[in-house]
Amino acid sequence: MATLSDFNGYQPTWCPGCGDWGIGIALKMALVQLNYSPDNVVVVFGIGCSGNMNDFLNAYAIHSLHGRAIPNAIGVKIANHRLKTIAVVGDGDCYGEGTNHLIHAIRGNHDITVIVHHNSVYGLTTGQVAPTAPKGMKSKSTPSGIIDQPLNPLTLSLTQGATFIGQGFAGDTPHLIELLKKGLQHEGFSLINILQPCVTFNKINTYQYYRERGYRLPKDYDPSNYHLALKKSLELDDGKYPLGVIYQVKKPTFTNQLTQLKERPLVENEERRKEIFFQLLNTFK
Amino acid sequence: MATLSDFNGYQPTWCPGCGDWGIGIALKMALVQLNYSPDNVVVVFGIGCSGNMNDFLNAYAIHSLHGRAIPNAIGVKIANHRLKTIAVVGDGDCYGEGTNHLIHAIRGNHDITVIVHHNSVYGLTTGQVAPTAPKGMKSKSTPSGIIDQPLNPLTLSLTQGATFIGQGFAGDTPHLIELLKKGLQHEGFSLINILQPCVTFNKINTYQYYRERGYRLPKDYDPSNYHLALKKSLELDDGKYPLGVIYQVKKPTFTNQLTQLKERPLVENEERRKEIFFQLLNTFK
Amino acid sequence: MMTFTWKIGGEAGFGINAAGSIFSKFVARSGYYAFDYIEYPSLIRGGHNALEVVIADEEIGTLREKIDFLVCLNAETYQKHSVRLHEKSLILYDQAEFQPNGTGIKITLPFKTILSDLGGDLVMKNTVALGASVALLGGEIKILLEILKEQFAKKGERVIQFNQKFAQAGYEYILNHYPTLIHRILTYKKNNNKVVISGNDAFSLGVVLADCRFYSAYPMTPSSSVLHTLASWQEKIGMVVRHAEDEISVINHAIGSSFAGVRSAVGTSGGGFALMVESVSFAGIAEIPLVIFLAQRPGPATGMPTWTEQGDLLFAIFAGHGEFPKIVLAPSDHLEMLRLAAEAFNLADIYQTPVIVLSDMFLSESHRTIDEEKIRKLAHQYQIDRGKLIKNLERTEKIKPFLRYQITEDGISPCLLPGTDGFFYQANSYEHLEDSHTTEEALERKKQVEKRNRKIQTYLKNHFQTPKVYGNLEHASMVFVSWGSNKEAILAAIRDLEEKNNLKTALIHFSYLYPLDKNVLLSLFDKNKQYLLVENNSLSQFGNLLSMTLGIEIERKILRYDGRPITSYFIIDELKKNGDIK
Amino acid sequence: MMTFTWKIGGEAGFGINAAGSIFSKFVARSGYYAFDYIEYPSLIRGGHNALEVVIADEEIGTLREKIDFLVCLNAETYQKHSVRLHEKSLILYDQAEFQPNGTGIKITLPFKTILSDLGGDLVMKNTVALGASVALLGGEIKILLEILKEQFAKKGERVIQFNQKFAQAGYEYILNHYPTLIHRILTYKKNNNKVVISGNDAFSLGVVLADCRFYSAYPMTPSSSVLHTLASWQEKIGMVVRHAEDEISVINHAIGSSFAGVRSAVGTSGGGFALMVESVSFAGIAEIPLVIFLAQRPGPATGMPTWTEQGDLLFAIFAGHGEFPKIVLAPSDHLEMLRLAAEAFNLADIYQTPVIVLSDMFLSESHRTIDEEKIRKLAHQYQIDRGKLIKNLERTEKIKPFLRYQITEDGISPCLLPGTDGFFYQANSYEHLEDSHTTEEALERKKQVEKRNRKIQTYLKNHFQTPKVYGNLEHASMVFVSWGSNKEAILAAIRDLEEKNNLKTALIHFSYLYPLDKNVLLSLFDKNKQYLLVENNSLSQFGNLLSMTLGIEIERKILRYDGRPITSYFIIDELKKNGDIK
Ligand SMILES: Cc1ncc(C[n+]2csc(CCOP(=O)(O)OP(=O)(O)O)c2C)c(N)n1
Ligand SMILES: Cc1ncc(C[n+]2csc(CCOP(=O)(O)OP(=O)(O)O)c2C)c(N)n1
Ligand code: SF4
Ligand code: SF4
Ligand SMILES: [Mg+2]
Ligand SMILES: [Mg+2]
Repeated sequence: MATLSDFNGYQPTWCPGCGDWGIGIALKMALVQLNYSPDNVVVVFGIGCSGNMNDFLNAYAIHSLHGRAIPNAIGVKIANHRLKTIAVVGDGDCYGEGTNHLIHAIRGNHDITVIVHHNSVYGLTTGQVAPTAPKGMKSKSTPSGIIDQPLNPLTLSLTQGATFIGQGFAGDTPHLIELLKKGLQHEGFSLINILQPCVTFNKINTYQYYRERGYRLPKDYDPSNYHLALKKSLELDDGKYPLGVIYQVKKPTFTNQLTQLKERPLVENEERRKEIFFQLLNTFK
Repeated sequence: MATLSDFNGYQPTWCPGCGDWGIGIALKMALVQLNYSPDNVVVVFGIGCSGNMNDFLNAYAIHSLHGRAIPNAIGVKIANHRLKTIAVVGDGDCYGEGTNHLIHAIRGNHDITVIVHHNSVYGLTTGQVAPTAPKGMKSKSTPSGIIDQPLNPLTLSLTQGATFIGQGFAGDTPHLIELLKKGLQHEGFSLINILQPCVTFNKINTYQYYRERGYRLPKDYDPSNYHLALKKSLELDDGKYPLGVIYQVKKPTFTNQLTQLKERPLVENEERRKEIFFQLLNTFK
Repeated sequence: MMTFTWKIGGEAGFGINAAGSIFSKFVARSGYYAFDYIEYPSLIRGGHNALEVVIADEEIGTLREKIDFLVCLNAETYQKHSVRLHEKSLILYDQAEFQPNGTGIKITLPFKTILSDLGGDLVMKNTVALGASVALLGGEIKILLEILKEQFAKKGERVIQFNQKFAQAGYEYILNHYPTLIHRILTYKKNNNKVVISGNDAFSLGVVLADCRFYSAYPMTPSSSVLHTLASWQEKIGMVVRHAEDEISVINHAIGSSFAGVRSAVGTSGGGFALMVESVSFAGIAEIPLVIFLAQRPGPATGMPTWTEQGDLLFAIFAGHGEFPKIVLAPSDHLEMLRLAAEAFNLADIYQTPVIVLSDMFLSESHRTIDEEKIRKLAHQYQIDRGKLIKNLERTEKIKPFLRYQITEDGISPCLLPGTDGFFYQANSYEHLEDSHTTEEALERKKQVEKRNRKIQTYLKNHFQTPKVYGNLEHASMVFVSWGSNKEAILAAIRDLEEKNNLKTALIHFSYLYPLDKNVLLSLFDKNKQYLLVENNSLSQFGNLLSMTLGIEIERKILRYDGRPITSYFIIDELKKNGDIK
Repeated sequence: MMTFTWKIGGEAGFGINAAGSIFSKFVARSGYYAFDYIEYPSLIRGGHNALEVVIADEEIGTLREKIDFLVCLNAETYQKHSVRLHEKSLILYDQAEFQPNGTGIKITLPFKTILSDLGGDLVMKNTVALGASVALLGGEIKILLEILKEQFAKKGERVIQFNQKFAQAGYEYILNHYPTLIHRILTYKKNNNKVVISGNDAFSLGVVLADCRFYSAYPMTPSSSVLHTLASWQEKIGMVVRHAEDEISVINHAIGSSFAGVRSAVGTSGGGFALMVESVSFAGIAEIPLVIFLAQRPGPATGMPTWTEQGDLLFAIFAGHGEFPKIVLAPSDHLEMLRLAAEAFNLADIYQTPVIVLSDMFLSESHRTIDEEKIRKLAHQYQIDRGKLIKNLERTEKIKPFLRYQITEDGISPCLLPGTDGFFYQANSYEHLEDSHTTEEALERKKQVEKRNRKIQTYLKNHFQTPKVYGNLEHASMVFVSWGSNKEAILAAIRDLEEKNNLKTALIHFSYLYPLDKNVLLSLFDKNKQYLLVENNSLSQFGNLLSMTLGIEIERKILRYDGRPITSYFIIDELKKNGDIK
């Protein structure tokens, strides 16, 4: 049984008050409470302030390239589907550079949990707008305000078939821990979009902003109701932020549909190599 | 006034009976009927059987890389927003290699028309599955049937803010010509998803298949009704294919929101270069 | 050596490729050796497809100048290829379609009528032509019928018989109408075990031999058939084959699965490889083993998808930002493709870095008959070497970081299998300390750069293979220098030059292209010989690599960059043009 | 030449960068020259930031070994940089935080108490330190207050006065407590017009001078400030600046706008450039003008984002699959960056191909004081040359194809502005005929390859610039050979070696890196001299390029690859280690 300190790497270098602190702690707590330990979980980090968690959380890990954490995570899962596999990414990372990989990972229902730091800016490159930035938001790369309207990650993932969509708030860690645990326990693709105030560069989407507009989904909310989930996801477009498991449905995971992996993980497949080689060679006669 | 023959390039090399023939003719007819001619329209072609229209349709054109037609088209429009700019792409091209560019082009409401040959296969590379292939479809790269479920281009573009979404059928060219004209006349981003049977490699989505499941939207259909459009778009997931303008709403185009382009296209901007240069140099004193 | 070139041409979509591979198999099962090469446009229908099969009584891996038997399924085939006919060449055609006007023995066969009589459609012309060819070359029809049975096995008995019927019809038509023209080219010889494989098949077999269990790719000519072949084998051999959404996803799938301990490879062509290079650099600093199959085609950009060129060499060698070691191999023929494909996985594991296996359309899509024994021997010799991969390690009570990037003398650090109890570490795309945490410290950075670079010396010492020398360097007046798939064409030119022009030449042929060991190679080039660079590109990229590494410049160059492969007769024409020979 | 190094250090997020640029401006407006360089971690908060400003009475572009005045906003600054202090160095610190234990003149200033007394928070320490520095160096406080006014103009009067108050407080504290330590370093001299610009600012000004009207980029250190600067100017200068969703979209935006006739550029670093290389090949075959600003940082992969290296040279030179011409420039200093940025747009238009302008973090983010007159002269000389771009052409009655890829003697075809009445053509990523339709024909392919390759000879004949030679090649016992941003450090080493070690050395410095003209360059290297390669990378990539092109190998190398820039004192240490000098 691992402890919190087992998971603690370097002291975080995030700005004081940044939402990343809350996400970092919540993820470690969730992992401890689910009996994971640094040696039986693989975390793939993107590049950004979010991705800098690579040095603060101990695990078998990949500190990937900007936007590429998801395909790395899929590759890990296919090679060893016994390992819990998580991607920790930024919104520029996952909804900008790597939007392609998010959508096609959803199509395959790959059994990975994607945790997105939704702060509407590129924090680490000093604050340019991210694809989730509200239209008109000013930043160093958009001094007159961004012309593009924001991408909606919830409707994007729901309509393309994600089997678990959750939204959390970095300022409400107890709720976030429970949400992360549900996502981590979900078999199949799980997206957890975490509203994360960037206190240094995003003066619009502050803790205050989210406290005024975020609300926990009611106890009786049925996350398996697609049309209700669609309604909830569309609220993001009007600046309303439902918190909790927005949608969840059970579908076979990618690796569960691979007959090759029935008995054991790919990495443990026993070798009948030469025998198979000569059989295949015969087909060229 | 250009004629059809002005637009005719090489004799097409598409397989006899391929839906591309219908799309090629319909596009030329639509351009002629809207008084365009090869010298005042820019068409950017992707790579695929679809993209091979580059040699069959005369226009100022770019035969782009696989998946990159949309950003090329945006660049053309920003440089000279007086030129009608069209992207002719395949579903592997636009919903696979280039999904990123589609989504972020939608966010900017760039005034380009994207015409997608939706044939659920990679035709030109001899028939592998495309991202729109129905789950379980067998192909050379998925002999036991594709595990991934198909992407839904209609809900994808609607939920991310496309201001014009139309769906046509290559087997119904009269209807397709009218649909293309509406898309071409739309100011802002227009997506026209054309159901295009690939007679050589796709034995599921045949003309017959689409005739049985496609239906023209009723005369009184209101394309400005978002929730109705969402309902219609979701029908794709159940193998029902509404034909016509599914959604249309008026929003300022990207180039219309650029004050720099108020008076004239970027390519015609008069040069106060040296004068401006010295003004800017002063700011470094 | 006896050689006989049979060539079949027609419109794309008329089964030229299928006919070619059936004929190649027929030649092998009749006890002979064959080499076949197809030229086809980037179209699904229309355009001209032509496939030639060189029959020989010894192993052959190159094309010959003359066509001995031209099968014309349309007039265009005759127009395009009659220039290579000689007076004794056989020309099979249908006079209802056109009348050949040049040299050669005209053999008209009423394809259309035969087909309509027996209720077959035009696309069956190739099967009739196969039957006729077997007859004209004195082959055994039952071998052809047997192959057709296997070919259409999946399509059921009715389709099998339907095809056999047309083969039989072609065969009998010749026996009845041209008994005097029967040649004794393919009279059955006891068939010692031979296989017919393409370069792509050889790579696929190498993947299996090396126990690679993850292959990801995005379709791109001429690499696609590896994806198709491995996809069809995956369940049987217990590997996973993944057609991902784009090439960046493809290589990052493989980086993830390789990190998790599974031997992994990706396949693509130049344009797809270009999308992968940021991640090649990632595998370089994170020190993750990766095999990349790069099947070249003429660029730049989309270029000429179905033709051949060696135009991506320097791009592949210097691919990826920043400095990190990589290994680039270029197999010279089908057998070496199989050997080096399997070897590449050992090198990738040993050096924990990307290994690029270069092919091109000519090697990838040509088929060669190889004695099965040679492949069995190679397979038995091959031993898997996973380098410093550790699968279990004694843990301490408290979980602790594993020194994934430990500074070592040979530059290679032990690598613990992720998931091993009691440890953790990260594969880091940032510069890092030995324990894999991120660093920006000057000394730590310097240590890691020097450690990664030491892998190059270790490779040159332990695994670099010097080029093979063919012919006698001392006596040769001219020495060809080349790499990859040009070898067989040059060896054929060497034989022809000796026989017809009494000119002694030799060949220095490279398959291990990068990094190169300067000291070992200099001695090869210090002879005051006339060296002649042969490359299938326009900028003599390997010549530039040699001058970069050895500081020597080879002035004389034979370069081809029109999308067609280097052949012995192309080389000989160039020597004639330059006055080296009459 | 008088030089005085002022260095300020503290935690990231405490305005070290802002203080540095204010101080640099102060030096320029006081009538002196400055060169500043910042070292900071890839963090927003925490970690150590340190910026040094070298003050001189002549133009200066390099760092000096000793620190004359160290401003410590925290104890870590003293620990990290005290090694470069000498006995007369001034050390400004707050004894409430730490007590410096080494050599130098300690000047304690109660930052904390001053700030709390006047109601300022800790992040204002840098403004107090600026005031104190102005006092200690005998500068005019009103110049500093004026700069602060402009700096916070957008933030309103209250913030301006707030900052001025703390500058004044620091200034007065020194006058009251350390009247005897006032130095006469920055006494006001009549300020002839000077500007303070970074390498990135110089590139941005070059973009404006060349009338480039489209710039697209994706944020990536150290290229991002060009995106920010041009974005802030776009409305004023009538250009469009586009932050696109990824680097592949960035370069394809620019290809589209350049095709439509607008001069276009993209900016990135090594990792982003790696994502662009498939499209670089596309611009190569479609012959579309494109300027690519590549600001290098230590790789591989994410590497060390905020440090400096010259590690992407060969990757950039051979970037892109297949063979096509490209031009690679590497400005040697801030003024040449402005000149070559503008020149790059002419070269891109003339040769209708990609032109890569190489920078690195050192050149991109350092600021240099330059006489405004030099820049005005350069701007007046610059003429826009759009090569063979045709804006109007007489049409015939019927619309007809324009021969976009016409075979020409110099390899460059006329290019009609798309939208021109009466014509059409396509920019084609496939191989193509002269009328731009796709082709797979052998002869047409050969003609187009040779046409594209002829551009290289035309460039070498008309626009290639030979390297600049500094010092006297004949008399020099040692000749440095280098490229890009190392120039000023080497020139400073040459001066020091002559003054202190009486050693005559010279420098051959390249800014036009690729392609290189062998014939012109060979004469430079045939002197039996001791040549010494100086590069900010570990594999001497330019050395390899020289041996590839000229077949000469430079044995002696001074290489730095720890993320820090080449400096004169690094070079001199290496010569000492090697026994060249005592
Ligand atoms: C290919 C590439 N392009 C650009 C960058 C530079 N870069 C580093 S972090 C970052 C954005 C970070 O934003 P986000 O993903 O939202 O993470 P955050 O910092 O906001 O947590 C960028 C663009 C990179 N590392 N790689
Ligand atoms: C980067 C890259 N990867 C792969 C290819 C090979 N390729 C050519 S066409 C094609 C797919 C075509 O499918 P689609 O876009 O659906 O067009 P269709 O042929 O079906 O009309 C592919 C993968 C390429 N040209 N470039
Ligand atoms: S810049 Fe923003 S996202 Fe990054 S650490 Fe600081 S507050 Fe957090
Ligand atoms: S392969 Fe399919 S999509 Fe391509 S031309 Fe033939 S029928 Fe049309
Ligand atoms: Mg972010
Ligand atoms: Mg398709």
